Amino acid sequence: METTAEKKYTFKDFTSDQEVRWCPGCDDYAILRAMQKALPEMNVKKEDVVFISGIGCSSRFPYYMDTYGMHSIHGRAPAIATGVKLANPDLSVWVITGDGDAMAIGGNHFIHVLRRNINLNIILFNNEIYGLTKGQFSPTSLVGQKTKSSPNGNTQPPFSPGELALGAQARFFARIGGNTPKEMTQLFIECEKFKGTSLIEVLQNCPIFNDGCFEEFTNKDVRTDKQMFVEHGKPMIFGKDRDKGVVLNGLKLEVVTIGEDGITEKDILVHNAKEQDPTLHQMLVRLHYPKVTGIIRSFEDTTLEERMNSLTAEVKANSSFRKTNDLFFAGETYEVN
Amino acid sequence: METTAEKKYTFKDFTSDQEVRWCPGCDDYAILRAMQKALPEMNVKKEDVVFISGIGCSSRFPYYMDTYGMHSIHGRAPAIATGVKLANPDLSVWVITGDGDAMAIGGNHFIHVLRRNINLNIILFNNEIYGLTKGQFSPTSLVGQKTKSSPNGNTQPPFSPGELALGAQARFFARIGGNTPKEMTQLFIECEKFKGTSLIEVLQNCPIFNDGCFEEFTNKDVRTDKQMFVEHGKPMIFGKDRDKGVVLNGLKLEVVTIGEDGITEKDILVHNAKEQDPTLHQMLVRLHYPKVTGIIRSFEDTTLEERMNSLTAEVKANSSFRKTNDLFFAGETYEVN
Amino acid sequence: FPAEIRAPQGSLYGVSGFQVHIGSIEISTPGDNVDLLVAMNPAGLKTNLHAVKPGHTIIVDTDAFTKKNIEKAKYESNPLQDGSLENYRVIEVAMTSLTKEALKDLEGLDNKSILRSKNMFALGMVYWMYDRTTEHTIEFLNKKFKTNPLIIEANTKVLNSGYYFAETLELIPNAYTISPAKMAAGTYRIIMGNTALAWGFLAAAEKSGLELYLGSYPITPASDILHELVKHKHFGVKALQAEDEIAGITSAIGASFAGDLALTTTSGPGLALKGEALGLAMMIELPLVVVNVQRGGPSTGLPTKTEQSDLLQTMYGRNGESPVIVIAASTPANCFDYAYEAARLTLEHMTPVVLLSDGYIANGSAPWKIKSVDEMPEIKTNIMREAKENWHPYDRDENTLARNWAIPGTKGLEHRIGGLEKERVTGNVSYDPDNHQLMTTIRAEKIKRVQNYIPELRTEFAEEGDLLVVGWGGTYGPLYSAVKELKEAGYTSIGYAHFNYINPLPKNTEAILAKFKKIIVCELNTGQFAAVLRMNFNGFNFLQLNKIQGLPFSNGELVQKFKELAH
Amino acid sequence: FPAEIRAPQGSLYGVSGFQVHIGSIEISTPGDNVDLLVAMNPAGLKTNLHAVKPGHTIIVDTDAFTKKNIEKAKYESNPLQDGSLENYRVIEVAMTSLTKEALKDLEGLDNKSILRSKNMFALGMVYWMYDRTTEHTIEFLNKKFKTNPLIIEANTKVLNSGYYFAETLELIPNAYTISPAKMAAGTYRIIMGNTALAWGFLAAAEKSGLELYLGSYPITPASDILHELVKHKHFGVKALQAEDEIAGITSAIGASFAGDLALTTTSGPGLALKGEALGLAMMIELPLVVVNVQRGGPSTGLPTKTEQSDLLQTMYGRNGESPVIVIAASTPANCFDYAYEAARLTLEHMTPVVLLSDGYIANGSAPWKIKSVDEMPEIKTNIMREAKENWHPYDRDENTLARNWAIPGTKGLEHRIGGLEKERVTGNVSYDPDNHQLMTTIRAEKIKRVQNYIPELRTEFAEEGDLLVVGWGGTYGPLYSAVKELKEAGYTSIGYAHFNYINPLPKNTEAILAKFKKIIVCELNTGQFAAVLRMNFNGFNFLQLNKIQGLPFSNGELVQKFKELAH
Ligand SMILES: Cc1ncc(C[n+]2csc(CCOP(=O)(O)OP(=O)(O)O)c2C)c(N)n1
Ligand SMILES: Cc1ncc(C[n+]2csc(CCOP(=O)(O)OP(=O)(O)O)c2C)c(N)n1
Ligand code: SF4
Ligand code: SF4
Ligand SMILES: [Mg+2]
Ligand SMILES: [Mg+2]
Repeated sequence: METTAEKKYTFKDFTSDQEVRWCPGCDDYAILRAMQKALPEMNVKKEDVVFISGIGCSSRFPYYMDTYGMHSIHGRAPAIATGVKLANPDLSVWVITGDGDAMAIGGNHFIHVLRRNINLNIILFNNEIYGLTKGQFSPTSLVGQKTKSSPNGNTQPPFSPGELALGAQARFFARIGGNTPKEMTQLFIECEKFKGTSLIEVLQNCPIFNDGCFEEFTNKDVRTDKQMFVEHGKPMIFGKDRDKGVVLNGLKLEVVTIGEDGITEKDILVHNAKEQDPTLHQMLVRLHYPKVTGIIRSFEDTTLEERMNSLTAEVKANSSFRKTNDLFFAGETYEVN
Repeated sequence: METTAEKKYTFKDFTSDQEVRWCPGCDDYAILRAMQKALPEMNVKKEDVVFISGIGCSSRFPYYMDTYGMHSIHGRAPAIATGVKLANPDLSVWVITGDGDAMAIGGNHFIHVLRRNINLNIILFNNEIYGLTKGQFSPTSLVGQKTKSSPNGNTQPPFSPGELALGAQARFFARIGGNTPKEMTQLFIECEKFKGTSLIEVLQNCPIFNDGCFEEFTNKDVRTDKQMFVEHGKPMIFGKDRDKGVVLNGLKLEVVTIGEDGITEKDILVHNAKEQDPTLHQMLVRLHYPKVTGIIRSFEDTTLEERMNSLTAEVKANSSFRKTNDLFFAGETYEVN
Repeated sequence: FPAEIRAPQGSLYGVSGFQVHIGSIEISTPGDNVDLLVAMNPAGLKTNLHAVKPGHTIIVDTDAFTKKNIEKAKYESNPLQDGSLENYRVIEVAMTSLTKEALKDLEGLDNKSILRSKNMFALGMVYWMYDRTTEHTIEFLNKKFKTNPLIIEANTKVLNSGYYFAETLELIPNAYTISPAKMAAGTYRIIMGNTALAWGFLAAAEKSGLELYLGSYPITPASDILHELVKHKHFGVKALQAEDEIAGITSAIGASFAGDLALTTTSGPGLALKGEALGLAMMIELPLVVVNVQRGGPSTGLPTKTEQSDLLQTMYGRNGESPVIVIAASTPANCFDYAYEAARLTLEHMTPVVLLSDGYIANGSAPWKIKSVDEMPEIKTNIMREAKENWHPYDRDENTLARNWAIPGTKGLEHRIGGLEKERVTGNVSYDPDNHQLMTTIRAEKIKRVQNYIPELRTEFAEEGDLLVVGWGGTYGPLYSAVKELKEAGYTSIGYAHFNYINPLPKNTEAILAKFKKIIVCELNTGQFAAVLRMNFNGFNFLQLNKIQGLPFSNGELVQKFKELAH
Repeated sequence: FPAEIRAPQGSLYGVSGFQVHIGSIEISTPGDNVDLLVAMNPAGLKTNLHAVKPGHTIIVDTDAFTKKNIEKAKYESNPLQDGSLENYRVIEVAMTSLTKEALKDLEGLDNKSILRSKNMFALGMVYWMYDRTTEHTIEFLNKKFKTNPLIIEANTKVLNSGYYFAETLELIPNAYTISPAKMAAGTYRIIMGNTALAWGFLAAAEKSGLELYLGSYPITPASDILHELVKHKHFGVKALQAEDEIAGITSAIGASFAGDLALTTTSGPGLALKGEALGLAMMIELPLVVVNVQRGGPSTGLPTKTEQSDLLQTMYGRNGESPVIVIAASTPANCFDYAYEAARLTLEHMTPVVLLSDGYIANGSAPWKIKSVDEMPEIKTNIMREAKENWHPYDRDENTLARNWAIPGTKGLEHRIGGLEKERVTGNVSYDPDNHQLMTTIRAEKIKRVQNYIPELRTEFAEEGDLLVVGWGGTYGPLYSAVKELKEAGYTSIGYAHFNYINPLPKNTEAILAKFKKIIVCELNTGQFAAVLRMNFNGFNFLQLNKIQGLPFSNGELVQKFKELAH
């Protein structure tokens, strides 16, 4: 199956006949549309695209995509997607998951798919809440957050999806705000291009149960000042006037102002997303100001299916077994008459 | 229940009547003995000590300790231990687990117990193999490793227990060789002292299915040259002649020789295990030469039970409900006669 | 559909703003008390509240509850916050903003029509909750506004938004049921099944002098039990929202080992995940209550609908021979009693108990004759307070066969337990064949002996006769009413036996079955309890009435079926 | 104990170095062929191999297989590596070093006695594998060496080390069984149950033209299936050793969705964890085979022992109404046939199949009349190769009711499936009550119709008569022999019916049951299949013969019981 698309698609080709059922105002709409716009820009055939989701508001996503899809069970999408990809490596496989789906019940599959580095894409809808079940705290909810299941405030310190992912050997990690669809579309295209498991954390607002949780740095008015969109090989500069930058001081990242006390653009750290050592990537993931978006890590490595396929090829080459009969009748057999 | 021990114990007090059943030559014997020697040095009463294990060779550990213990089911020990500790925070709770038990089937509970930072201790017996089930590769086995389930070599890149743990927000991580019982005993004592979830990775040799997997740096002859035992506040010096040291170069750790090209002890990095920022700790975990042992990270933070208990106290103080009747008859009730 | 929806004709009675005649549903009980009120503003709430019985649902547009409006309606304080609605099920929705949001891409709509269309949002929600499609209304809109396509589009869009909103949030209609039997004198309050269930455990903890531990992972329709228990830290309740169902139950097992009254709550798919751990609890013979609020299955199934299809999973969803005690609540109010009973049985018999509820009674509300803990039966735990001469962890009570409960922190009782087969008495690991046979027998016998500590089965309406109606769990209300109605209509030889105890079955079960010519087993599945009866009792012909539509039995279908069989 | 252990008296026949008379066990079949050989060195292997039948176990001390020794024994090449032992089950143990290690803390022992005591290590292993305690031997040692306490301590220590070593590694004895019926002419090989099972799937994949996918997590006694399949990459087998049982089955579901013949293998506790996912596979109606090699339960139970106690878990261990096809292999050799059959049924009927095996047949070996794939039945998949006019994902075959299988990569068949209830035909999410009822019925009917595609039940030894012996799964060998023995002894009215198809049961089951006065259901549990029969067939009195000791039936207990009942 060669993977060059025969014809160009438009987002309509990826829009299913099902009416979208999220709450009015939910960021999920923007993510859906970004995906429908990104797919035509990728070098994939519609029939080769598969969306696998778990359970949650976010996980209803596949119903709205006119591709192959499975709305599976809670937390298991990464494992199911692994089977899909191993069965047919030519497919473009996407995992759609939420903060609870991926990091609560699905935590084990989440870390293992990243470890194995199979070539598929994971979109993590992080709204720091369980939406579908009407608003309990999730593994990314903040300490003190008041929810249905924490009326006096949450007592469980959160995961940082990026830190957990890198700790699990993730080769590709990107982060994006749910209200910046253009950048999101671009990132979706990038993560399809990346060979290996790519994870995108979308900071998704849930207006019903956790409204404004990312406001502080996603709000239109402050966004450019509070977010830094990093790109490989580019200096880490941000701010409305592009005059803020990040420099390294010992083992800490510091924000400086270009032009002030002798700082010039040359002093600013240049992003290297592609190096194997994740030290810088982990520091960027942890940074609070500015909040780092864009592709933080993208280290190309051998994929699981490549390793498996080359072993299989090697074994086939060295084995005389072609049909099962070759095996069944080989070695010690005897006759009864 | 005050926790000062009434009398001093000897290791015999912690030795059960069950005969130890591991294979002759297994490192597990040394770990068991180290624990039996460490407990008398801790400020705990025997009846307050609880060992919870999953399933695996290592998980038979509790049978040999004359304390309270549960040999539970595969992978669930961290969750069970969480319940034990929340039910009675005065207990000294220990999780005994293997690389498969903790990071394969138990991966989700493993990362969540670390995230929550409940005050218990986890001893991870890492032999990079499934011992009990007769030698399949585990999530810490190396790529290419030939095992019962990977006759042509393992294709799944491994986790690094330390990296995974720190990615999951671990506050305490230590590493030790299975053949250095004295240091191990000391670490066990330290991790009981630490308030929060403490994780010790023991590099445990399995002579039957993965003999010599850590030889390269645990072998008696090379140990001092290949391992660096770090201590908080002390310079990172190692080597038979204590003349090797680690310095920081940009975002990389480098090994230097004290006395050569002008390097003096003052140039050597001083270990800070207690800082919140894990950047240095992650670098140390990743270092191959020297292999870092000792307490790599030990950042004191509020524990889950502290957060829960203070909330409970606060609620109790502000509530008029003492008995359930106060609740049942409160608010809108009416009479039927 | 739900019992409380009647008469396909009529108007959406008493719901403010719905004077549009849509000839669809009337949400009311006979006597025209409103079962569901949509309050678009404080005034609407004030004028219509009188018509709504406590225990019923009120949907409010929170956007409209501004200080100004509240004062205009002459409320002293905000009724949404001052607790004056605590006896109703209040669903707060920012309807105005949601409606605006839904219409934001529609050009040329004036604000007035936008606001007017918000009624459609409410209507959409109501339709989803009561299993009605939006079709007819859309047709109706097309007719009514045919001259104004924009309005049609707007209203349709908003109607669907409301419908989908309710679906996405898995909103569940709540059934208000008054037990058809006459009520004993006493102090009552309106209570929802899940709340009553949570309170039953609070009472059991207080009575047994233990602390209550809950390990749970949210899942519809069981989550409200978690939501309720986290509110009661003042009683020392420890609740851990766990990372998954397995951690929910295993952390509860740990808490039980350490001496708490341990509980885990879930629904069908969650119970499937707890099977292995439940087997461990059964093997190590520790007290543990597992609550399964059943929903429509299989797989994710119909999360918001009711069903009784987890019975056999509850009985057998574990590896090996691993019997546990199984009981089922049958009304919103007695969820309290059976929660308490589950705690009593697990503590006294030292083996796990699974308590079955279902979406219908869990979300239903009813009057509850308040029980003080003093009136509740004693709970005798098997705790070993101190060491004694040659004590063993698997020493048993000779009557119940319950093993003793030695709790960490108790000096001299240090011991190890685990999931491998254990040697009788000592509890050490044992591979001995005869010991395995013996232990298997003991674990089964332990459950059987529970028969001596539970009430016998009762029949209502007739002691013997032509037809025995058999039910279990949450179908009590409809079944009782149907048989009662028939008795009053002169069908005097129809008896009714309802099972709350499933494993073990009451001692006198076979005797009662034998008193009737025909037996019909009614359940919301394809015949699981009938199967259990067939396994246990030979030579009976168990007829079945099964329904698997995510809905409770309707009076009509029951009465008709029973009539047929009664001759 | 295992059938192949006889005569409590005697010496450890043929096992090199065991001339010490320990009056304990003789591991041999009648005719004095050795069932287990311990070869302490190449010479010992050479001289004793003749006495060991293929398929039996050989324990070798790998330390003694040095180049020198191998030459001394006049072997051309190392018999452990040149494949000449491939028809035996070889357990390689570095016995010399383990013995030394075990004695390293014992002072004053000369090397000679250390080496001599290594026999005790082997003996300890053998004892554990055959359920014998070490007591008698220790007594014996105490007597024999009473003058030499050091030797006593050394030997005891080593004996126990060997015993514990076998326990820690969960070593499993292997039973060699020749089917008591006379063998048809043809080409045979000795095969172990788990290997035969793995090969059955290889054959099914080749026949159906699909690639074989295995998602599995190791667990005793199922791991060997994984170990076997990873060896066959030359057939394109894809095996993922998953992070846990849930990932094992869910990755298989993904592979099935993408068009592979998907398989997951486990044992009891693992099956408990797969329940929720199995429900999903059943709901989305994809082909999937789940293999459960049963072991002693409950919980961790007796991992190395055999049992049949997962039957009801297999039938009901999922939420909601979720029937699946259940079949069971009955001999090491026919593990091949039922693996193939499981694949055929799941592919042709588009619903999951659970194949039951057990520790006894899985680790047992027997002669297998080699089957070429050409002789195996056709497998017709339901794959949609290309798009067609108004196609729907839930269009069904009118005979089997199997839905069609549209595979990602096929143009024009893009569709979504999931765990929520789905609308008939379209497969869209549906909350419609009647649709739920209908889909529940269809899913059940689909299973029922499998009856039309499986063989009828056969009775052996008698078509009708006084007593019908009923068995299922792995108990075939002992049951067959017992009834055969009785027939030859003149008990001509005892029939034998063995079930390999459990759900659905063969069409003619009731007819056959009706032909006998008494029916006795024999199983290694407390009566689970008897319960299934009671659920299905009214008015029969099913007697039970149950054993739950982790061991197969012994001929003696069966013959005696059947005799009693035959009059
Ligand atoms: C086995 C199982 N357990 C629990 C649930 C209930 N449940 C469904 S979605 C969900 C969490 C959803 O949160 P998240 O993954 O963050 O998705 P969101 O709704 O926020 O997009 C839960 C607890 C379930 N459906 N299945
Ligand atoms: C639910 C379940 N799945 C699988 C198993 C089989 N099993 C027991 S221990 C084990 C892995 C042991 O490896 P590890 O945790 O590294 O411990 P080790 O034996 O190496 O000390 C496995 C797969 C089991 N007992 N239970
Ligand atoms: S609940 Fe929140 S996340 Fe779910 S659809 Fe509504 S707004 Fe979106
Ligand atoms: S198998 Fe390995 S880990 Fe297990 S007891 Fe033996 S040596 Fe130790
Ligand atoms: Mg979420
Ligand atoms: Mg291991």
